[in-house]
Amino acid sequence: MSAAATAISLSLSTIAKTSNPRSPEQLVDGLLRARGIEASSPLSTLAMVAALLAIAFIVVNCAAIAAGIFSWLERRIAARMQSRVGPNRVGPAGFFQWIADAVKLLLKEDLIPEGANVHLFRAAPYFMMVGFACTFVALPFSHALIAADLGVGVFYLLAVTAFVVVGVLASGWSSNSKWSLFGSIRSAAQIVSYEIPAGMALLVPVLLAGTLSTQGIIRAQGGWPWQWFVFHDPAALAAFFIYFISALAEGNRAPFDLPEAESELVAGYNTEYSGMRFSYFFLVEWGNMWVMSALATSVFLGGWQLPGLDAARFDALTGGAAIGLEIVSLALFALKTMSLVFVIMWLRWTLPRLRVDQLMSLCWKYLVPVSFAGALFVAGWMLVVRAAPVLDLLMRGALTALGALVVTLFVRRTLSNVRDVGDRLDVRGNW
Amino acid sequence: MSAPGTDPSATMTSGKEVLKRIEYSGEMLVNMGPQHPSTHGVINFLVQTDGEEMTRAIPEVGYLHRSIEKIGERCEYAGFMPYTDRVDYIAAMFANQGWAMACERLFAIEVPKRAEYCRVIACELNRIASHLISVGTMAMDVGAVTPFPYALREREFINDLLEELCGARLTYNYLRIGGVAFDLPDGYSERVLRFVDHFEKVLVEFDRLITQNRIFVERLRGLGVISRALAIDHCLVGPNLRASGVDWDLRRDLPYSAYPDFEFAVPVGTGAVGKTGDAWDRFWVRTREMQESCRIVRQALQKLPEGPVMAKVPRRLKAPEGTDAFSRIESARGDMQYYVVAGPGEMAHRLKIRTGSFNAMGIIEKLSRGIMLADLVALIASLDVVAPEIDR
Amino acid sequence: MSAAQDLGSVVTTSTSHIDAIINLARKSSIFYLLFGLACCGIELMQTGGPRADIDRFGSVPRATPRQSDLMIVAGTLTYKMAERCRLLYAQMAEPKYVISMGSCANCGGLFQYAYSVCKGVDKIIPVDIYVPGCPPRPEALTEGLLRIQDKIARERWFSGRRLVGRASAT
Amino acid sequence: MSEPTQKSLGGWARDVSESARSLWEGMSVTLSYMFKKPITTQYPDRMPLPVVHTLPTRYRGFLEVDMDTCTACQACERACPIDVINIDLIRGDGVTTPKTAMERFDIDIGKCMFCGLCVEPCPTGSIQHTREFEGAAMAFDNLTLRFVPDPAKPYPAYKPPKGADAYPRKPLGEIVRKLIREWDAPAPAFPQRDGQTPRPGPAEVSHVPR
Repeated sequence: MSAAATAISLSLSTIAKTSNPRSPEQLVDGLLRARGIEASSPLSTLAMVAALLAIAFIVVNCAAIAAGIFSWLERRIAARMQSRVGPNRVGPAGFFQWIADAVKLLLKEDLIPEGANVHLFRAAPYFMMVGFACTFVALPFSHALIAADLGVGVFYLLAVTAFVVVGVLASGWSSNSKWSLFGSIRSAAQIVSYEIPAGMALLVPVLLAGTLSTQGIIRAQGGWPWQWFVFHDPAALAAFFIYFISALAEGNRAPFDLPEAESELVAGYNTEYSGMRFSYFFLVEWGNMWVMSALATSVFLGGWQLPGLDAARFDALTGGAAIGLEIVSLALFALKTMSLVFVIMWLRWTLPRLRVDQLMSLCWKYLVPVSFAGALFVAGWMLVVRAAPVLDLLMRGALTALGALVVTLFVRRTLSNVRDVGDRLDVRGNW
Repeated sequence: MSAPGTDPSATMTSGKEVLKRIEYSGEMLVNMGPQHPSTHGVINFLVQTDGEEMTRAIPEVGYLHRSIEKIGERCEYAGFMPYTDRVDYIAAMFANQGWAMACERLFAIEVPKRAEYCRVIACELNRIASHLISVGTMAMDVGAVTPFPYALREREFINDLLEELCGARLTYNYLRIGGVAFDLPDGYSERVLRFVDHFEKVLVEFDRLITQNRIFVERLRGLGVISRALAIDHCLVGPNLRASGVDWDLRRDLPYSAYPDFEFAVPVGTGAVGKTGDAWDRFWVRTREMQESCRIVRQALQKLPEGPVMAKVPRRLKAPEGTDAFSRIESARGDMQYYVVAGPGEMAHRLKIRTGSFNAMGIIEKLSRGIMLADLVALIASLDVVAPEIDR
Repeated sequence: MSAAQDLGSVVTTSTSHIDAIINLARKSSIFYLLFGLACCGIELMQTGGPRADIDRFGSVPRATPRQSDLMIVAGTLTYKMAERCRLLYAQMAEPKYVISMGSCANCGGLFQYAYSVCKGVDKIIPVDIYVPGCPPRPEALTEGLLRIQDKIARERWFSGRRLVGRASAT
Repeated sequence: MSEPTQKSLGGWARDVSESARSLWEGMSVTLSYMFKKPITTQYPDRMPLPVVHTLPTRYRGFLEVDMDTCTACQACERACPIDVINIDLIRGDGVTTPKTAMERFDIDIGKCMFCGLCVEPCPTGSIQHTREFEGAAMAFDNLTLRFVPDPAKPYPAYKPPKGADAYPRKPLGEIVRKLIREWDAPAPAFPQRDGQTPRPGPAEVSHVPR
């Protein structure tokens, strides 16, 4: 996230001057024009390439750092949920634990087992890294902060996410270990199957917004919860859960962590990896949490939309107000995404793992039919809403109220849990 | 088992032979263990698989053979007590008790009533600790990580209590031939009661977290079904036997120590979610047994008699050569039997320990046919095998 | 004091600072191999459990030797297992450390007269720290881990001088 | 393997609702622990009291011998099933030299199984379990506690007074703590090159309060 902050400060100065850059190209273009350099000159091409490289650097580092911080966060959260303390020795509350881990893993010996396919073994982590870093290109962070607002954003994201499976397969096969092979084959079956419900679930917001661009989908929503797509209609609500479950499965997170099931396959596809290459796998695993949560936030939870501020009015703002609200929208987006990341971690430390056949039956018998029915329902509902707009308002209101009710009941249940075993609420003790 | 010859795969037992056959069948042989996160100690499984589906898993034991029985023949009767701790380190108190009872029968020593009550309290606390490890690791093998730390946390409280009682956390060496080493310390019963009250609430929470969890139930129901007849054929004991619907508990049916004084139920598997004798039943029976243990501990603390905790025991224990004694107790892993033949001098001529895990290990090969690889770890965990109890 | 010597001391100091930072990172992230053999294995679990929580020092269990830095040999090592133990040690990536936990691993302990038990892990693989106890309390094992941390903190990466080992006091 | 079953729509819906219910229950349990105090005792430094003081009195830690009350009866040596205790006696003539003296009293704590069998036969309570347990060492030989530091200066055996039932004893744990600290001496500085003055090694990193 700190890299994201760097990115903001880089662009802030220019945002203030140029009006509404919608993409980095426009930003660079505007800068060059301001200095009187024509777009056709070789200098302009060079500047553009340099700018893209800089953006790529920022994106990759941002992804890596986010993944690192998540590794610390996950360990702390897991520890608290297990009534432990978790890493707390390196830095304040153990915050620099992830740096320590990274430095140590860099210094470890890089083992390549005998009989492994050396080139594939070496390349596999990079495959995963590429598939993972590419997703950051089309992920929005705030109103203006997006590396490239692609016209086919959602489609692109689905496509490059599946690239990870190439790395998993390559690592599992090249390791010359049966456990790795098991893990990689499981992963391939899982990711390929869950692409279908994930894609169908994402079709719902795409239908509602009428665009594939992630920024476009966010703009079609509003700041208030009832303006989000998740509360648009029951099918959209179901689509949100289906997407979330499918994303868990695609990111190999529990309860779908079969490819690296520690109790069954020793460490799954990365059994034979050590040192730096192993750290890549974990980087991808934790970074993927951000990717899936950010995508879910964008398309279902209103993204960076500020309550009470129309997207069009946001565009029109300039100067200090624009910068300030930009930061607020970034924070809001990060907050929503982080809560989803927390839910992912929380699920992991709660649920048992599914078996392979159950995983498949969940996908094909439950998620796929529901997601198809949902897409159809939404198409019909849109026609109904067009005829009677008041129904839309009623539905949104009812679903939002339902959501609020569920959350309240859940909090009450949790509080009674705390009381049940004779303990009291204490978040400050024993850090 | 089919007759030899009809099914060639039914007769092969050695790993070498399996390897030879796999060469031609195109199946895969996976070595699971001895260092594997879910083999519960050092056990090796030769897993013959066809992708995710297994053909069979052949256990190979002996990685923790420490020749305890042989040591027992080179050791004085009282000096063997610490070794029994290591026969079953998760439930060491039971192993102690079996040995103490065998020797008491050999030398015809009457144990004071208070000592028997102390034994019962210590044993039942230990049964809870042992079952906690069992259910915790089972949840972990199925993929739920959090129940295991919860189980370890409760175990820590029990460890504290037992440490206060006998001075060690795991290898208690608390029982002596003719009684127990120490009386209960001051204020002990209040602390135990406080723990038991707390633990019963935790058990309810544990049920909500894992026992009734949908994924957990789906993973375990109908897995590794041991029918009543099969369980008896394979000499299964303890919770594994009771989960198959056989109502047999030595504490009630062949009462020993102070158990006739207490009232408790014997939980029996009913097939609540699947078939009787499946893995979930075995899990469930263990959680219920923890509850019953809590009840027994409560009653024992209530009825605790006064008196000495150690009988008059001769300084040199010696029995006529050739006399033998036999003891049976209901350990956390079921029927544990000690058979001892007195030798010349102060040592046993022969010592035999019969433990439950060895037989449970024997049934794995049969149950593992046609299940999936992920189910194998759940199956092993549900049988609650402990490596030193198999190998001794 | 010549300029060359000055430069030398500057280089030494700065490299030792880098060493200190690197060692801080390395010692705060010791992944240990899940290698519970016998009774001590239970205490090893308890050490990772909520009460002792060795994760505070950044130590998490890994199931595969490739990714672990520390092998805690917890329990009786039989001859049948010794072969596997050596294999696992060979599979670990450098730098690697070994804790011998408990009497059985130290020297065979109470099973030293048994025909099937290896009389000490140090007969098979080099051991860095011996933790006494049968089994050691989780706190005792934690202390062993802290000793490993001490040892790592004294190692040199750049200065070219490595700690040979603590001289025996006897 | 469960064979594929045909599910009615009701069964299908029940599956979904059951899953939702177990999610609800399980997740509320784990979340409730998020907001409770962890039971961890932060062992070496961040706890109110050293662990040694929180252990029960019966705790069987390292063995300790108070040589001032040891009668050299060797009962503990005989009681030990695994020869952890080694006592070497020399017998004097009783006139110029004491009658019996011990020139060696070693307890191999790295081998000990902490069973307490040696404590029981001791006539004077000289050998006792302390509550000390921290003794990780880098060399196995260091794990031997030598209660007679110098074999050249043998320890005379204690003669208990007639009819006594209590014997003086040093505070439990004092001797063994001293011995452990001895084997725990700081590591030697890094090997120095010739002609250089020894540089002090890096500050002793020890988290263990002793």
